[in-house]
Amino acid sequence: MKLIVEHRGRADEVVVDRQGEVWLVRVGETDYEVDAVTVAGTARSLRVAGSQYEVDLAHLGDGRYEVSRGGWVEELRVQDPLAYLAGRAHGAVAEDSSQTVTAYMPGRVAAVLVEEGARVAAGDGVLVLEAMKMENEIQAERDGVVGRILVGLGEAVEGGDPLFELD
Amino acid sequence: MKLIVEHRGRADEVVVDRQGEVWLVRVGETDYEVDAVTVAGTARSLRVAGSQYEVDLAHLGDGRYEVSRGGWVEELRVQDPLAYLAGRAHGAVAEDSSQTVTAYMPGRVAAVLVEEGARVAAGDGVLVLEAMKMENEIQAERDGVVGRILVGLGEAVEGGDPLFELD
Amino acid sequence: MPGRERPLRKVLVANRGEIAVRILRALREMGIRGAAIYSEPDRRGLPVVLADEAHPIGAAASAESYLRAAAIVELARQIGADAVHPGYGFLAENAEFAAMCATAGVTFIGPPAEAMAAMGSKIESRRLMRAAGVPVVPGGEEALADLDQAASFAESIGYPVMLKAAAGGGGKGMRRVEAADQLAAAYRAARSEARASFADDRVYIEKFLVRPRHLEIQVLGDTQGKLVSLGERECSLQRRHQKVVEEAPSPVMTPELRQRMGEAAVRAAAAVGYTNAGTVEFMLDASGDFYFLEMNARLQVEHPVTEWVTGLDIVRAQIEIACGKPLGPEFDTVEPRGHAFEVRIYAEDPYRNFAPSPGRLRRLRWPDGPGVRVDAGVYEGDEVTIHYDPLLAKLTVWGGDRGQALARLDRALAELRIEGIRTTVPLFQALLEDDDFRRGDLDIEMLDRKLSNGELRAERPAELADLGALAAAVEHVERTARIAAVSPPARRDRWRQTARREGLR
Amino acid sequence: MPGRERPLRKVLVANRGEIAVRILRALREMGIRGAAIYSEPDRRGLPVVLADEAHPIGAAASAESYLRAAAIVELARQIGADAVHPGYGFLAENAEFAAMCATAGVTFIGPPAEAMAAMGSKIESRRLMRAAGVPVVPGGEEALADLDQAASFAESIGYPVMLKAAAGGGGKGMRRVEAADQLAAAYRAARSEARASFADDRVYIEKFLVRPRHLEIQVLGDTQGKLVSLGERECSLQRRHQKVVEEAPSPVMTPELRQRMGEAAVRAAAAVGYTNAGTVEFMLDASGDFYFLEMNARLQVEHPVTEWVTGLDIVRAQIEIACGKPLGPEFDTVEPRGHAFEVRIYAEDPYRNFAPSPGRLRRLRWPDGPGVRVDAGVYEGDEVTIHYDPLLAKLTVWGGDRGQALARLDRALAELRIEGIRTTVPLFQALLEDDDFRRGDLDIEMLDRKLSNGELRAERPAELADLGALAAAVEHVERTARIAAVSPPARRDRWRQTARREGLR
Repeated sequence: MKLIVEHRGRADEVVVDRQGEVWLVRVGETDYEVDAVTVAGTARSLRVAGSQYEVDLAHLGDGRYEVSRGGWVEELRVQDPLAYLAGRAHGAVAEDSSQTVTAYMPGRVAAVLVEEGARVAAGDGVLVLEAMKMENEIQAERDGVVGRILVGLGEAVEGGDPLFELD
Repeated sequence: MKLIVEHRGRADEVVVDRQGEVWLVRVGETDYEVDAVTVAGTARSLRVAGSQYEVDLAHLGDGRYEVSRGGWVEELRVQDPLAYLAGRAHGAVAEDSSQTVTAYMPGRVAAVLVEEGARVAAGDGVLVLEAMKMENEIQAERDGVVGRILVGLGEAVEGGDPLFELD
Repeated sequence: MPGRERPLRKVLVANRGEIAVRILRALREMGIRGAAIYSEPDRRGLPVVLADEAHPIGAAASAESYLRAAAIVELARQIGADAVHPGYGFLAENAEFAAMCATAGVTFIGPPAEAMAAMGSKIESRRLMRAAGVPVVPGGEEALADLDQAASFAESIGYPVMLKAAAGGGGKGMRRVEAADQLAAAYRAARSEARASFADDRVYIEKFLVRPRHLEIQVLGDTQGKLVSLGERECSLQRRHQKVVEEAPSPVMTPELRQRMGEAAVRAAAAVGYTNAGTVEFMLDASGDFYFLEMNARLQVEHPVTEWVTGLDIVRAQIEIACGKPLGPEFDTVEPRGHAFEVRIYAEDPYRNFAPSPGRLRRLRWPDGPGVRVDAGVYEGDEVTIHYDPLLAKLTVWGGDRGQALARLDRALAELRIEGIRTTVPLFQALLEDDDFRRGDLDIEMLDRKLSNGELRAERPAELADLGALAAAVEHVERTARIAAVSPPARRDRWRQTARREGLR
Repeated sequence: MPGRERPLRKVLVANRGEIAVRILRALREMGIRGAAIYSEPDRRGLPVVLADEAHPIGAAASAESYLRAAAIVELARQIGADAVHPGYGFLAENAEFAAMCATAGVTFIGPPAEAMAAMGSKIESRRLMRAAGVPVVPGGEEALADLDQAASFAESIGYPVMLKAAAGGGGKGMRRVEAADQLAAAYRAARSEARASFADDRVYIEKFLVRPRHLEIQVLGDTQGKLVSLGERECSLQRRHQKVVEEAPSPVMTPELRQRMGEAAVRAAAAVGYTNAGTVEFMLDASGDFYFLEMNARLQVEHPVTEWVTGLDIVRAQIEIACGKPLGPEFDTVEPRGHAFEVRIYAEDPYRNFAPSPGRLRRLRWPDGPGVRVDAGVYEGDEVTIHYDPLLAKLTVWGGDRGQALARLDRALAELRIEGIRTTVPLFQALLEDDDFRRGDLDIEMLDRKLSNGELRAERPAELADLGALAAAVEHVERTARIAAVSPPARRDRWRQTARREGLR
């Protein structure tokens, strides 16, 4: 089966072929023979050329995977080639200048630092979220104008909740 | 809800009633207020009058439960009163003089000690099962005649597999 | 009441997380019934699961649960607890709470309320320490009259010095002065900045410690008046004043310095009539001089490193002292054996500037085997909430010497698995690659300095570059096959035809 | 080749289970690549998961995998392993395997093949030990000429004695003789029984040890000729000659006896040119005399108790010795600190006469915190198969004295959870209630005696009698509600009506 795997900042063609107990996998130009088993839950043991790697593998939905190996975490996306091409074509068109900034963690809104319509530079603080006894400033990732602020002071938010618009 | 719980060699009427966050449970003549939550998997935390008990609870099917508390294991059966009464009536009729002895553990048949038709006394060895570098004699639980022997020398058996008949 | 031994039958643990677990373990070993308290989101927490008793104490917010001093004392009374152990944080250094316990006839497992109050005030404790002959950072809170006085004072304590605004705070009106010829300009600048910031131009002078180390001495005192030092811990590795890694003994410690510092710590504790466990914190400068910083009047997070090298059980000792038992002969000559490290595993994302990382612990495997100890407050499947301190667990290791302990820490971190949330583990892995850390060349600014320099970037393990791609691709194919296997045949066939037509297989 | 130090880059671990994990941990701490081998059912085993490399070695049966000496040596060569660590069991005391390694140029981490062979033979080793002045159970394999010779021999070694058939075995022709006046009758009876059983009426005489203790001395020897004792372990608690609980120091040990026994052990090892780690087993009788039993020419299961009290890392030492490194000064004066216990957690059902209990480990929680170490070969979700030794894990604890270590063992067992299979944990809980065990009043027959007497019945915890009923009843109601919630409404309504009609709710 031919797949496109986006990883480490690039997209590789990956060909996967089951041969009895092992997998023959080609990543770009390199061939691997992989013996992969589930240890328990999301833990996997991969043997590649005798070397053994214990990884944890979580499916985040939509072909996105989180692969971790004790501290180091990598996010990858696996798609079939057509879906990948369709996605890229769509992505090229959909480049939008407006952005809804979401919370990357749950917390409570401890402060709102700017007003709607304020012009901000990249790195300027917009909101402060408080969690685990610490305050964390949510900053504008780029220069722009703050659109609607979607949360109020003291409000509890979940990870992924929209916080404000940045135009 | 009224239930019959067979435990510790007796059958008790148990009345269970959910009251908000807690359960009101009457076992025989005794009333308990129980706060029960799932910790993770089969682990439960029960608070009864402030005291906390961590138990592990496995459902074995058919209303049978294994409750364990770090080493100590208890097997119980929970039934509604009608099913319990029906089961007792049936049980009284079904007392059969023939018994198929099953393996209480997996293993390999290391020896067959008697022949079919042999008369044995309670405690006599009939088969030897080998597992984990140890040999374990399967004995007749009562006096009787060995009927068919259902496994052969060297055969692998699973826990629960029939081994021989004892008439 | 010195001399009177009172056995305890039940102790209320007025805390949560790993330290509640630590205390419950000690209680069980001593045959004392341990009662936990829990806020609403903590009902399933590890302390509750391991406790003999567990009692609700309120809502999620600390102020509505773990900080409810009166409610906790009342609960202790109601359930017949003979004593309360406060752990650290929450009510541990609240002298009023200690006093409330005493009033209710419940033993507070900690120092006397008066000792706690005396050490709670920075100015008061510095005054007491000076009086007791414990070295305090030279300088004074009193304002300087003029430049001449500043010059002679600076000369007397030695450069570099720090000028500070008497009314100050937040770095305003502060000037570091390296040598005498910079003093005049700095004095003027500091005064003018102080005037602008606080409408008060008085400044005072203090010795400036160049890249000092943070060393602390663990002390224990019984109610018979015996006070002992259990030796030092080095806690220089701090991120924004929060300790991250600790070790014992300190890589720069000598028997002579240990003795002097231990004696100073015992003098400090004696000056306030201290009993039970406490920690005297010092700054050690490059010239080997040390200065009193503060005393923590409670059990310390990092007490396990001292337990490793001394073989003593500090929590057991606390409880025995609270029972009125005298410290035994094993506390008389405490010599460290081998070397221990602690790393604090926080639910913080080192890739995102240490932002909190709550969530469900999908997977958890603690390291084990020789010389490894984990004091955890969570279990696999547990939920880390946003309400409390992000400390998940303390990993401590012991080795025959510092090198073996470092190797063991490295091995333990390689064995450890925490999945579902992000933790500070990659920071420790990066530190183990850092030459200064490996050499024991530490100071209290080092970690912040290296983090802002980008020197401590957690690196991808040097191994198979395509490992992630291999794992994800194989997983994806298996998932796809699984899903296909449970789909109705018609749909599966159609999908297969499409795949064939488009040359994807 | 003494004196030459060869660093190791890769070591093949020729074992499975907890000891493979233990060795892999040591290798990782030393920066040496660890390669595991696995039989078919062990592919998902913990050693594989923790190893740097893993290689299949054959089918489930040991003879077709872990005992394939030639295949293992060939694999070591192929993967470029510099050395093989055999652990214990399997090929660990196979002198031929050690020789094959040497031939293939692969270092065998253990004693020289010749030392192993010499200690492998009971008769040969007893002869060597006598020659080296190591005390051996008095008596002889030579047949007695007549009753007079028997009487004088018995007199010389002292009563009680044991008469044994020279051709014997299985207890036939054996007679215990308490005093001289019983000798004549016993001699006749033993001869006649020996003749009937073996057609050979020769008998010999040996001193009978009354309820002896099993003590053993851990020794280490480097390739420069230095041999040291690391002190004793008490291993008297055995079930059918299988050790179950070990401790260090022995409750009856004195510094003087430790020195004498240690010297005897070092003499024993020196007599066969021993290097690397080994254990000399002794019987200690009530009068304080000890006798050589045998030498285990390998790493011992119970080595962690010695590691706890000495602070030394025996597996690291083994590997360093194999590298040609001399034993350092830390091995010169080894004094035990505190007290350690080990309990062996077997997959055996103590409620069913210790029958094997394989199966899936539905739940696993190891104890942790101060003074607790677990050397496990399994993880939660793992499958315990019928193919190998039932040892799941070793729980070892350390405390400042024997009492604290016992309390810690009690606490650790209370924290431990193993669900899905039965284990020997209830036996340890029963032992902790036994007065003889608590007092340290042990002998090698004690456990079998108490088990057959019914003295060590694992008791239901003294607590809420109805706990099981409460838990099961609540669970049943919740399950029923869950099932009802996912059933089609029609069916659910019908069920509810039935329930109402029959007055069940």
